Amino acid sequence: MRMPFLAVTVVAVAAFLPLVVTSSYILSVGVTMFLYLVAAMSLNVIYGLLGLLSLAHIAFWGIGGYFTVIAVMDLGLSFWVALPLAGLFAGVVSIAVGFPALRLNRHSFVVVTLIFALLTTLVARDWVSLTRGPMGIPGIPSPYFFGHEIAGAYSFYYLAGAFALVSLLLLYLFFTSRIADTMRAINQSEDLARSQGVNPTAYKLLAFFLSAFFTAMAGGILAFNQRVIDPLIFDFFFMQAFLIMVIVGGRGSFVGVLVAGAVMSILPEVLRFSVDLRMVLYGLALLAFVTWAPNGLAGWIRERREERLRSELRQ
Amino acid sequence: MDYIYFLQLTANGLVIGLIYALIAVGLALLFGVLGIVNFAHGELLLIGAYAMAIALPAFGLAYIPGVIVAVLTAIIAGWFIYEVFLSKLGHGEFERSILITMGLSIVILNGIQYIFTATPLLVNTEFGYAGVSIGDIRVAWTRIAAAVLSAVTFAALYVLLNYTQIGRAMRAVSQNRDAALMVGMQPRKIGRNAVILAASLCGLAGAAVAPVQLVQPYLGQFLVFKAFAIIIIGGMGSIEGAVFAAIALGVIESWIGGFFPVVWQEAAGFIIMITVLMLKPSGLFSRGGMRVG
Amino acid sequence: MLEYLLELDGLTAGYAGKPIIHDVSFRLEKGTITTFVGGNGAGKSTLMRAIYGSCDHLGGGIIFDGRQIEKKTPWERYELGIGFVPQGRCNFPDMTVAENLKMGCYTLPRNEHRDRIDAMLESFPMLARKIREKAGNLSGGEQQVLETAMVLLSEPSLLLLDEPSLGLAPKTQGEVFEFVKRIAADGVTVLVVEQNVHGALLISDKAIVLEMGRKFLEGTAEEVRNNPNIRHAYLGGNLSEEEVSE
Amino acid sequence: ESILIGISNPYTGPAAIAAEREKWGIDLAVEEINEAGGLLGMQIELLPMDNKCNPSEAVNVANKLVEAKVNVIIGAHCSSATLATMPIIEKAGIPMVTAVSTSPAITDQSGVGGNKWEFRINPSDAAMMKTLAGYLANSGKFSKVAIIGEDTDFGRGGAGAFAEFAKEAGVEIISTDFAPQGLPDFTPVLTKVSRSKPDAIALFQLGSDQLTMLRNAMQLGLTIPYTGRAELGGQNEELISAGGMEGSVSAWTYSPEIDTPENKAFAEKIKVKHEISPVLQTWAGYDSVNIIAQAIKEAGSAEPAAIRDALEKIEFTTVMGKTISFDDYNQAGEIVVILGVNDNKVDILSLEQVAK
Amino acid sequence: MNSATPLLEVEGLRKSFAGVHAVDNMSFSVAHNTITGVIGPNGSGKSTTIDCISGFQRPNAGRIRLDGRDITRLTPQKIAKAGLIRTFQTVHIYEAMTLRENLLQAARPFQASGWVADFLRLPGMRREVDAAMVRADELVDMIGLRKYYDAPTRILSYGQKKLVALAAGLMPKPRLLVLDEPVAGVNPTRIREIEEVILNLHAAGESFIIVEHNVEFVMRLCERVIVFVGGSKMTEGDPKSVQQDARVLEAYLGIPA
Ligand SMILES: Nc1ncnc2c1ncn2[C@@H]1O[C@H](COP(=O)(O)OP(=O)(O)OP(=O)(O)O)[C@@H](O)[C@H]1O
Ligand SMILES: Nc1ncnc2c1ncn2[C@@H]1O[C@H](COP(=O)(O)OP(=O)(O)OP(=O)(O)O)[C@@H](O)[C@H]1O
Ligand SMILES: [Mg+2]
Ligand SMILES: [Mg+2]
Repeated sequence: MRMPFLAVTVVAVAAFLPLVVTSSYILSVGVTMFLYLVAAMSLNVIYGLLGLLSLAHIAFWGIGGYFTVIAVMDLGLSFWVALPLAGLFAGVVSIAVGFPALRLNRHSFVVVTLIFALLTTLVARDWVSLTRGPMGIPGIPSPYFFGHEIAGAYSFYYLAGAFALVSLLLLYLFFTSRIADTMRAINQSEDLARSQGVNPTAYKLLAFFLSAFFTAMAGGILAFNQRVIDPLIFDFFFMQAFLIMVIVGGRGSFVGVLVAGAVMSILPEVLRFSVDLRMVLYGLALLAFVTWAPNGLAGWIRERREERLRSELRQ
Repeated sequence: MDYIYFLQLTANGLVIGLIYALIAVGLALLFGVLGIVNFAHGELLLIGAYAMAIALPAFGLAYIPGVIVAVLTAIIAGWFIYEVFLSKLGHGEFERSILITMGLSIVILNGIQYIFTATPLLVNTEFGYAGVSIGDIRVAWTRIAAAVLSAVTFAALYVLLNYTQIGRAMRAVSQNRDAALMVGMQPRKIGRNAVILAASLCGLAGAAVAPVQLVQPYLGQFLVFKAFAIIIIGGMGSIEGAVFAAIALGVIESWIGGFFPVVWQEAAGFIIMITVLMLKPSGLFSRGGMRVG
Repeated sequence: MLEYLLELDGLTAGYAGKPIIHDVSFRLEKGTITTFVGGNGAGKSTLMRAIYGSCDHLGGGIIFDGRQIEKKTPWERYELGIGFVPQGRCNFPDMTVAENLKMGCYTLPRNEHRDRIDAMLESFPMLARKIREKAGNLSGGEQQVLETAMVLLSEPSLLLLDEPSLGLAPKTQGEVFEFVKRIAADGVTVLVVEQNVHGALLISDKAIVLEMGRKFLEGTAEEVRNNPNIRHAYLGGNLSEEEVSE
Repeated sequence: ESILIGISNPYTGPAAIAAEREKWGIDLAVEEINEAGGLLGMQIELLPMDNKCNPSEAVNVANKLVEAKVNVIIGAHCSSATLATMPIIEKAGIPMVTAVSTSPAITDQSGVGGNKWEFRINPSDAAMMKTLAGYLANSGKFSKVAIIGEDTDFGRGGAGAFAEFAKEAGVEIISTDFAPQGLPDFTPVLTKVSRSKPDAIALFQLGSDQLTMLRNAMQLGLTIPYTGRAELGGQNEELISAGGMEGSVSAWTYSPEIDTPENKAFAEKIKVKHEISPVLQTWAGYDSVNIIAQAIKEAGSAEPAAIRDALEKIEFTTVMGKTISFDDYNQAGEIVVILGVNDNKVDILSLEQVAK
Repeated sequence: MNSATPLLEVEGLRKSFAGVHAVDNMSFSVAHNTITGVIGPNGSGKSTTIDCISGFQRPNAGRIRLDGRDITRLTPQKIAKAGLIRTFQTVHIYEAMTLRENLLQAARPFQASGWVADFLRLPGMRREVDAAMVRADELVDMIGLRKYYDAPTRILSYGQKKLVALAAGLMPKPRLLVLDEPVAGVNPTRIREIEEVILNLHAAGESFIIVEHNVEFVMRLCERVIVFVGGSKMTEGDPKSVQQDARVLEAYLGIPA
C-alpha cells in the first residue's frame, strides 16, 4: 500500500524539520498546526461522524487550557499529570452537558452548545478569583521532561508533534473502526439504528467525550506554549477555524480533514494576510465549499467515484 | 422597595425586550419558514445599521426615511445572499445552512471592519437625546421609536404568516420542497421572498438599534447570540414564542442589572434558556413531535 | 379537437446528466387511462418525473396539448394542467389536513377553495375524519390518499399517478380507482404506475411495459395482461385466472 | 536598509478607536522624520499588528514582531497586553516604548523591577488617580462618587487606585460596578447607580464602551458629572457639546489645548488630516516615535540594545513642552492634566507634576 | 424455551393521541415459530401497534410480553436486542452507505464484540464480520440487487429501497420479525421470491408478524390472520375463515355483504 509509506514519510519529514529549519516562527506555525489538527479531527468525531454540530467544542478547548494552567499553577500538579486530567475533566463536563443537550432536536442542540460555550467564556471572564478574568494568567511555567525544560518553539514543536502523532493515530484507528461506522449509521437514520438494537445515546456520549478529551489536551498545550491564558482562548475564531477544516476536508473523512487542516493552518501564515483579510479568506473558503462542494475534498473525490460506478452499472 | 426605580427598570427592559424581539422574530421566521439557523443575522442587522448611519448624515435624512434606506439595503443584501447561496440548499440541510450563514457572517463582519474600520459611528436623529418623562420615569424618543417599530412589525408579520396564502406557502416550502412542486408552487421564488422578508426585519432591527447604541462591527454578534437563546426559549420557529421570550428576557435582564452585578445580567438569558430546556426540551411554544413510522 | 393530449418523442432523461430513460416514445389519447408496468428500478418513476419536469431532460421531445413543454419548469407544466403525485411521502407533515388541501388549491382563485375542498372530502371521507390532524401523523394509507387529493383539487387535464395504491387497503384502493375511472370518463387523461398491476390493468385502457429504461411493449390492457412473458416477468407468474380477477 | 518599528496595538475590539487615533500620531511623526531625511540615513518603516487588547494575542503579536526582527516596539496599548508582552521582549532583547497603558504593575516590573527593556512615558493610574484625588479634595467638588469600570486590568486597576486615594482625600465611594467589555446596553447599571444619587460617576472604560455608557446615560436623562478616566474631548466631543458631561472633572495625560508652539502645530496638523483634534493616544503615538528617534540619533545606531541604552539616559522634551527622563523603574510619565467641562466646553483645570 | 408461553403477548394495549384512540383495548398473542398476518383498513392502528410493541411509542395502557418477559416500557434498542426487530412502513435505510454496509450494519448490534474488540480489531470481531458477510451474500441475491452491492443505496428506486430495508430486517435472524408493509411497491414476481425466502426462514425456526395490504401475499404465507378495525381486533383466525367473514369483506375489502 502507498498510504502507510506516505504517512511514515510525512512523519519522518516533520520529525527532522527542526534540524534544518531554525526559524522559531516556522516552528511555532508547526506547533499551532499540530494542535489545530487534533482539535479539528476531534470535532470531526462528533460533527463528521454523528452530524451533531457541537459548538461546545470551543468550550472544551478553553476548559482544557484553563484546567491545565490552574492545575499546574494553583494545585502544583506536574504538567504531565495535569494534561490528561484536563482531558478527563473536559470529558466529564462533556457528558454532563451532553445528557440534557442530546435530548434536544439537532437544531436546538446547535444553539444550546453555542450557549454553553458562551457561558464558559463568561465563567472564565468573571470568576476572577479563579481565572483572573480578562487580565488572564501570565507567567505560565515551562514543563520539564526528564529535567529538560520545554520552552520555546523548538521543544514545543516536539511536544505538540508527539501529542498530535499519538492522538491522530488513536483517532485514525477510531475512524476506521466499526464504532465509527455505527455512528455514521446513527447520523443517517437514528430510528432505523434504534430499531436494529443500537443505543444512539451511548454513541453520542462517546463521541462527545472523545472530542472533548482530545481538544482539551490540545488547548492545554496551547496555553503552555503561549505562556499566558485569558478568555480569548474561547474566541469563536478557533471554532470557525476548526469547522472550516472539517468542512473543507470533508465531514467524516480522516485523511481529508488531515490534509485540509494542515493546509488551512499553514496557508494564511505563508500568505501573511492581515487579520481582517485572513478571516475574510476563511469565510470565503467556507462559503465556497459549503455552497459548491458541501462534502469537502473527500466528498468531491467520492462523488467522482460514485459517478463512475453508476455509469458502469448502466452498461 | 422603591417602586419608581422598579418601574424605570421595567420600562428600560420593555424597550430593550422589544428590540430583542425584532431581532429574534427575523431569526424565528427564517427557521420556521426555511429551516435555516441564520448565523449571519447579526451581520444583516449590521448592514442595516451602517446604511442608516451613513445615509442619515450623507443625505440629511430624517428618522423614517433613514429606516427605509436601512430596510432597502438589507433587502438587497438578503436577495443577493439568497440567489447566490441559500437557493442551493436542499430540504433539511440544516447544518449546511448554518455553515453558509456562518461564512457570510465572517465575510460581512470582517469586510465591514476592513472598509469602515472599528471606529464606531454615532447615529443622531432628529430626536436627539430627548425623551418622555412620566413622573420620574423617562424613556428616550429613539427608544420609543424602536419599540413602536417593532410592535407594528409583529402585528404585520402575524397577519402575513397566519392569514395570507404567501405566509402559508412559505411554511409549506420549508416542510417539503417536493410537495411544494407537486401543488404548483415555485419554491425558489417563495424561498427568496422569505429571505427578503427576514432581511428586511434585520434592516429594521439595525435601524432601530443604530440610534440607541453605537454602530460598530461587533454590534450584531452580541445581540444575535441573545436572540438565539430567545428563539430556543420560545420554541424554535415560533414567532409568538420569540416575541414573548424576548420581552420577558429584556425585562428580567433589566431587573437583574438593577439589583445584582452586571455579570448576572449577561448570563441571565443563557441560564433561563438552559432551565427552560431542562423542563421542556422543545421550548415553551413549540409544536408537538412527529411520528416515526 | 386534438386527438392526443400527450406525445413523447424519443425522450431521454435521467439524473445528474446520466440517462436512465432511453428514447421512449408513445402517445396518449384524451380521457384514457394508461398503466406503466415494469420491475423495480425499470425507470417508471423517472419517466413520470421527466414528464413533470422534476428530473434532468437529456433529449427528445414532450408535446402536451399541442405544445412543446420539455424546456418548461414543473410549475409551468402545472399551470398548463399536468398534475403529478410522486411515489412515497409527499405532503406538508407539519400542517393539518385542511391546510394541506388548501395548499393543493394554491394556484386557484380564492373563492373556489371551499367548494372544491368540500367536494373532495365527500369523495374521500377518511380525510374528512382527520381534517384537523397534522398530515405527518396520519397513517401511511391516509397520507397517500391525501396526496392524491391535493393534486386532484386543481383538476389537471393530465394526471400522473406514481403508485397511487401504495399502502392502501383494498377498500380504499377501490375507492381511489373508482374516482380515477370517473374523472377519466369526464375527459381527464391518466397515466398510472402500479406494482399492484392486476388492479391497475382492470381500470386501464392501455399498458406500456418498461424495461431497463426502454419501452419494451405497448398494447391494450387486455393484451398485456394475457401475454405469458409479461405475466411471468412482472405479474407474479403462474396465477390462476380466478386469483387475477379477485 | 531601514529602521523597523513594530507596533502591537488593539486595532480591533473595544479599544480599536483609541488604537486608530494612536496610529495617527505614529504616522505623523514617522512622516515628519522620513521627509526630513530619516534617521542615520535610513527611513523608518512600521510593522503594525493587532493584539485585540488581549494578553494571549499580544504574545502572538510579540513573537511575530521578534521574528520580523524589528528594532524597537511601540505598544501594547492595553495594560494586560503590555504585561504579557514584557517577558518576550526581555528574552528577545528588544526595547519597547509604552505611552498608553496605565497599570501600576508595569512600573513594578520595569527597570530595577526586573525588565530592563520596557520604558513608559505616561503616568500610571496610581500616579494619575493620586493627583486627581488630590485635586478633587482641594477643590471640594465631589464628595460621593460611584465607580463604574470595565472588567479588565485597566478598569480594575484604575478603580482600585481611585478608591484608595479618594478615601485618603476624604471622598466617599458609594458603589463599584465592573461591566464586561462590549456590553451593548448599560441602562440597567446606570439606573441602579443613579438611584443612589452620587455627585459624580468615576468611569474606567475604554473607547466604545465609554461612548455607549455615556450615550445610554443621556438617553436616560442623567445629569451626573463624570470623573476618573472619563475622556473629556476626543471621541466624546459631540456628547460634551450636547451637554452630556457638564461639570465633569477627570485626569488625563494630554490635551490639545496646552499652549506650546509644538503642541499647537501638532494639533493643527492632526486636525487638518483627520478633522479631529489629537487625543492622548495620538500624543502617545507621536511622542513615542519621537523619543525613539532621539534615542537612535544619540546612540548613533539602530541596534535594539543601543536604543535601549540610549533611552535609559535620554532627556526628551515632549510636545507639551516638558522635559522628561526615565527613573530607576524606566518611568517618565510626569505630567497629569486635569480637565473639566464647563458650559459644554473642555477646560484645562490644572497641569500637575506627578508626585514621585 | 417454554412453548406454552406465547412468543409475543399483547394485552389491553391502548394508545391515544389528543383524545383520539388510535389503538384501543388491543389483545392478541403470537405463538412460537409462526407467521402471523395483520390486515385492516387504513388508519386502523396497525402501524401504531407496531410502534408500541417495538418501543417507539409509549402505550397509554396495556402490557406487552416477549417470550414471557415484560417489554412494555423498554427502549426500542433494548427490545430489538431482546429479539424483536421491526421494519418501517416508509423507507428507512442508510442512504449514504452501500448496500453491503447497510446489511452488515444491521447485524452489528447482535454480535458479541464490543467497542474494545472493534477498536483493537480482535480476531473474534473479524470472524463475526465474515459470518455476516456470508448471510448478506444470500440476502442480496434474494432481493436481486447484487449489481448494486457496492453502490450507495441513495441511488436506488423506491421498490429497491424497500427491498433493502426488508433484507436488513432479515440480517440478524431475530426471534420475531415484525414487517410493516414489506412488499408495498415491490413487483409481484419479486414478491413470489420473497415468499419463498420467508418460508425457508420460517422452516428454520423464525417467527414473523406481517402487516400487508397485499391480501394474496398474506393469505399464502400466514397461518393465522388478525384483522384490525378502528384500533381494536375485530377477528382472528386461519386465512380461509377470515377471508369468508362477512364483516371483514365489508370493512376491509369493501365488498358489501
Ligand atoms: N402521532 C400521532 N398523532 C395523532 N394521530 C396519530 C398519530 N399516529 C397515528 N395517529 C392516528 O392513528 C390512526 C392509526 O394509525 P396507524 O398508522 O396505526 O394506521 P395503520 O393501520 O398503520 O394504517 P395504514 O394501513 O394506512 O398504514 C390513524 O388514524 C392516525 O391518524
Ligand atoms: N436520484 C437518483 N439518482 C440517480 N439514480 C437514480 C435516482 N433515482 C433513481 N435512480 C436510478 O434510476 C433507476 C430507475 O429508477 P426509478 O425510480 O425510475 O425506478 P422505478 O421503475 O420507479 O422502480 P420502483 O418500482 O421500485 O419504484 C434505478 O435503477 C435507480 O438506481
Ligand atoms: Mg418508482
Ligand atoms: Mg401503517
